[in-house]
Amino acid sequence: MSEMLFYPLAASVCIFAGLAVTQKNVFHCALYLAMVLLSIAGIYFYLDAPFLGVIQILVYVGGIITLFVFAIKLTAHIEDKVIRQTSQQWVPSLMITGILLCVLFRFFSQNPWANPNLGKPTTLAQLGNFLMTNYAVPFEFISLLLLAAMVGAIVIGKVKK
Amino acid sequence: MHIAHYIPLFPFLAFVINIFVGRRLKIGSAYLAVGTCVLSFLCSLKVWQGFLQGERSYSLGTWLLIQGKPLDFGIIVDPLTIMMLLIVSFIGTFILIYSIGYMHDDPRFSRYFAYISLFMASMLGLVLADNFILLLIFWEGVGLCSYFLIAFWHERPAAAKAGIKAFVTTRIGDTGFLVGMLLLFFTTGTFHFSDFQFLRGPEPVLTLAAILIFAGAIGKSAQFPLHVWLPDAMEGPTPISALIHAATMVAAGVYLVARCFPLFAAHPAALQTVAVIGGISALMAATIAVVNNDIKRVLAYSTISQLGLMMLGLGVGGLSAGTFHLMTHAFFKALLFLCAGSIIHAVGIQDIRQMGGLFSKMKVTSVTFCIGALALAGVPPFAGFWSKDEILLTAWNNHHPVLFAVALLTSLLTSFYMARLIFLVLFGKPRSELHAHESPAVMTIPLVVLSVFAALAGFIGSPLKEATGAYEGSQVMMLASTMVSLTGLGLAYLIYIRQMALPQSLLMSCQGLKQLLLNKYYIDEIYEVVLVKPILRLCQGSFSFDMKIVDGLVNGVANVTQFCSGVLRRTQTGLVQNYLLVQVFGVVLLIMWLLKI
Amino acid sequence: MIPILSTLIFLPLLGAIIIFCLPPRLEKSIRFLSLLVTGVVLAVSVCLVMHFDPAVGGASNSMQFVEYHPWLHNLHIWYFLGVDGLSLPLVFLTALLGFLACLSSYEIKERVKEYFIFYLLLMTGMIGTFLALDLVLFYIFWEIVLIPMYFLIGIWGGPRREYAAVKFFLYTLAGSVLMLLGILTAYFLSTPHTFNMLQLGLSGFDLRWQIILFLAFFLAFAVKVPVFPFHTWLPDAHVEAPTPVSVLLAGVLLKMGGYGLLRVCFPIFKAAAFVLAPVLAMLGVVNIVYGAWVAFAQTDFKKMVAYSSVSHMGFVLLGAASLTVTGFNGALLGMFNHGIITGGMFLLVGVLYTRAHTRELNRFGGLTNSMPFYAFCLTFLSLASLGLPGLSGFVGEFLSLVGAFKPYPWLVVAAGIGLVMTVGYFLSMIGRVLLGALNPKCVPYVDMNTRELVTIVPLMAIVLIVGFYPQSVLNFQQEAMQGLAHLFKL
Amino acid sequence: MIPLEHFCLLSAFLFCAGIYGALTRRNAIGILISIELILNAANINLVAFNKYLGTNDGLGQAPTVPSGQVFALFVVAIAAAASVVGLVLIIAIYRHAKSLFTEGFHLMKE
Repeated sequence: MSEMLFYPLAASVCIFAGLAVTQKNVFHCALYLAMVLLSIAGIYFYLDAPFLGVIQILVYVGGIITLFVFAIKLTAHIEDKVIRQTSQQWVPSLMITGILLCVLFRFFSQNPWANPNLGKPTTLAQLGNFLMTNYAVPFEFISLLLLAAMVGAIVIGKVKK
Repeated sequence: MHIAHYIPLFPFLAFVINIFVGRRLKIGSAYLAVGTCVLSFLCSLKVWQGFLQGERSYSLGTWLLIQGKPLDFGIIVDPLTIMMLLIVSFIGTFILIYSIGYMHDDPRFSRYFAYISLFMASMLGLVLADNFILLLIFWEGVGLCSYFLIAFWHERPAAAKAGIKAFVTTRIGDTGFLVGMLLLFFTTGTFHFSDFQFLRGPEPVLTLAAILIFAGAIGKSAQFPLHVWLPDAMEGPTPISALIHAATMVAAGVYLVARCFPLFAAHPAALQTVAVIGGISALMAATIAVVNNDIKRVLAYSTISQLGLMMLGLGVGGLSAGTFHLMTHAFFKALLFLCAGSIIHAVGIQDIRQMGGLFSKMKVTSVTFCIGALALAGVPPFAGFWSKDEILLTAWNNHHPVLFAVALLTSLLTSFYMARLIFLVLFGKPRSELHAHESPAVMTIPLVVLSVFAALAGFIGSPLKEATGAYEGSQVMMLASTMVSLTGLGLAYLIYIRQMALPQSLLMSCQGLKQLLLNKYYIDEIYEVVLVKPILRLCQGSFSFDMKIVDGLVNGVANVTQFCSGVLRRTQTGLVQNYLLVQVFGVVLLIMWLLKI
Repeated sequence: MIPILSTLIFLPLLGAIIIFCLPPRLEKSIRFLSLLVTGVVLAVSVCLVMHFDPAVGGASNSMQFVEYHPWLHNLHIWYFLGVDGLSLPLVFLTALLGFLACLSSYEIKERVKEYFIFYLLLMTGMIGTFLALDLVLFYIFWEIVLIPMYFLIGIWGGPRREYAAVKFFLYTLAGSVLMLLGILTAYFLSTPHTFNMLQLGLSGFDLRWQIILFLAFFLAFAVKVPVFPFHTWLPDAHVEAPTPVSVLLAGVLLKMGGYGLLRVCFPIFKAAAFVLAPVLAMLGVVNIVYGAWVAFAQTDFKKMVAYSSVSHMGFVLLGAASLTVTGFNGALLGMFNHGIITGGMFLLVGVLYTRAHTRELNRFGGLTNSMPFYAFCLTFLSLASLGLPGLSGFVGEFLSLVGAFKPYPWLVVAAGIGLVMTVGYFLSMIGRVLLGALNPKCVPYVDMNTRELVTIVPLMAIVLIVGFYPQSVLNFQQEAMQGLAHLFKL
Repeated sequence: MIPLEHFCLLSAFLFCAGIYGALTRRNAIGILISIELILNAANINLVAFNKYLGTNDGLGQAPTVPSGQVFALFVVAIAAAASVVGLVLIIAIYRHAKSLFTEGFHLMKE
């Protein structure tokens, strides 16, 4: 993957993220979010993390975005599209996020990073082995967590008779 | 044996009985008061006789511990005290007898005699006290009784106001007296009068102390700055004016100066102020008395003038002259007031312009009135002449020409206004239809007795003479003072009986002066504007200051806290995103601070 | 022998508990019981006075009837009670006024049970404050006084009672918080950590700390004494409090401030007292003159007497600030006399209030005819209050002035002006109430009944006795004042 | 080679966009979308740092320890769980309050 491919992906991430945050129609936002996630998956591939990229596409774009679409459709409201979607405090929040952005940009541009020492890209086997040995305990917890989330979602979502 | 301290106890006993059971005693309370007064008089005679056999002052016991030193009270027995004791109890007895007649139809008859007995007790006590504190106790007691008695007919607001005015004015003088007493105590270390003869040369501090003590005397004897209360004190019943505001209480100031004479003598500056104040009051009061039209007010101003003369006599160094005049003045001034009382009792009005030709209707009162007037005017055989002559003599011999002139002018004016009083009230044709009848016997007998004394008191001579060696009367001085008195009488005769044109026109010309004198030099009004009004405004101001500023501050603190809590409450909007915004803002600041950007 | 001081303090508390158990409808028995309790307290205090040996003196062992038991041992807090020349007159004053005010509490009609419970609690607090010699115990009793007084003013008071009660409470509490800080710092600064007042007096603090602690304590007491800037709670509290409560408020609570000054501030922080004495004297004179001025402009009877109390306590402050034996004697005697006189005055105001239901001076006039006894008592107490020589008011003021004359002659002159003003407003009050033509509205007033007379006559008797023979009270307090002044002789 | 800063800048931008979204979106789901953005910004950093600073022997020979990627994995899992629960809550609120405007949710205030 050539370096040249990174920049367009980064640009698309930024654009779609901007759109996802400012568009009036929530459905479109969800789609823009999907585009952002896809571009990020691309970046993962560039960063020698193919497995993560795939997971990103599968879980995020496939799972979570579809969930969002379902939620949006369930709560769709006729006059939603017409009313202004940003709350009246968008000016102060814009200012604050602007300040935050400048601060981070200055920080990152100022400090000289150590010269990158690239190791061999990890293969999937190494990843799996690493996952099962060092991170066995968190792995189990994650499954427990996901189970709890599922049960919770079902209980809350149940329509009371 | 010591009986002097029983003298004030008898009237005090009468006071206690009268105040509690007086109402039931009715006339009995009057007899009780007179009886105790007579008892005191007899005891005074006994004390006088004891004094002649050599008994002296004695102590009663410790009253208080001050600065570790015991302060004990005692009784002083010396010629001055005995003279005062005799005068007070003698005149008091007759005035009490007189007031039985004067007050017999008054609803609060017994209370009147209760207050008079209390007054007698405090006055006698004042004279017997041997140190400043005991004197101050009775001094205020006397002031208190004068307050009660001036405001005796308290239905009349004027009487109530006059009572308060008297008490407050004397109290101003007493504050000076208190400070002077403390100053004296801290320099000489004693309150007792007996320690004055150990005083060495004049010290500035002691001079100030003497002047401050004299301030107390000014307040009580109604001298120049603090004299405003005496004319208003005439609101009280006339026997009170006779007893308190002529013979005894006002003389307390002169008694005080006489008692502390060694202190004053050691400080010529203080003596000088006494003389000057005396002179001013004498002249000023005499001029006012000339034009005043109320019979009691004329006598009141004449009292102020004669007291000024006594102070002048003391001020020029004549202890015997001053005290002698005090004695004679007590007699004839009491007599004059009682005559005025019986005239008012008979006629009902006090304005001399409406009186006239009373001589034929009220024989005894008129005769005694004339005797008293002549004595006051200083016509030779009568008492006033001898004592006034001695004052003039002392003033002349001690090289005080100005004060001598003032004294002479005062005696001229005195004889003039007394003559004016006689001619307007007794002689001439009655100016308005008055059915005057002679007062009952109970009132006229005291008049006769007092008139006898007013006539003969002069020959007794000053009781302190042998003590201080008074000058023998020089014939020239006697002649001069007689001439002055007679010219005064003659002038008044020409104006009021003969209505001569020349003196009339003379009188008419100085209308402006007349107006000034009529309004008593506007002193009352000046005090009102300069002192009373600003003080009232000050109090009102301080009260509003207290309410607004000090209270305001306190309530202000409460309001500020309430306001702040109000503001803080509004920040809790309830919207999640506001809180998030504040949080993010906090994080941003934290980051900036951590990264030191 | 029985712990006489503890019985004196906790007897009212016992009474309060008994009343607490009684049903509220037994009003008559509640009144009688509380009267009995206060009567016994008075009797105990009288026999305390009898057994008190005036000769015992000197700085160290001046305390008598001492009770010294460990209380919170690990905090070095001792249950330390004692009485000496300084606290004896005030304890007797509290017991006497307590009894008389209880007697005059018969006009309280509603919620009698709570009233007397708070009343007896108040008694406990007051007596405790005068007897406690351990700073913490002193502070506890100081606070105990606050709560019942707040309720007494707040519930049975006049129209603006809540405002007055809250103001009183916050004012005093603010002061006492400072005192608490002072107590704690004194505890930690003193070498053998102790709260005991006598030991604290011996352990020397350095001047800077002494001044800070003196000011802390002084502010707490200044609120109670009412010194000039902190006095605005007094008129409101007095106007709104019912008569018996305002008798106690004026008669005793003001003395707790003065007592605190003489017991805590002066002996423990000697050097600071030296330095700050002129300031105290200045404040005293401001109190006298300012109190007199404001009292002059009052139209409300009780407010006028309240401001006259401010003026009187100014003399106490001036006497204490003179740091001389006579000055201290004048201060303590001044407090005792002021308690008796102002207590009597408030009882008289109460008598008039029960008849006229108003305190506006202009509404009255010419009462001497319809109420001769009342006129006599009011005149007598007003004269005592304006310092007529021969009555007790004069003796206290005279001693304070003599004491203060040496160090501050000019202040005594200013106090003299205050005296003249005092005469002015008292006489104008008498003029408006008693003299003048009989006000038609006041015709139906009947003279004082026996119960009211019984409350007033003992006070007038004491005023006369102390006025004519002050040595009777003075020799009780002579030794204690000698010891106190001895500290400042060096 | 793309310098590491670029990745950091990218994730910073994504993060700020997410924050802005969370602060201003009036629609609850909009907020959730913004949160997803924030989480992904974190992921990018994790993976990028893992790649650039992977080995600990400094020579580039030893295999990089894939801790960054594993961490990213977990983040994705948790993000999934979070958004599931979030969405269900929103639906419950919607069913109750009939509207998704954040201004409406201030029951806590009273």
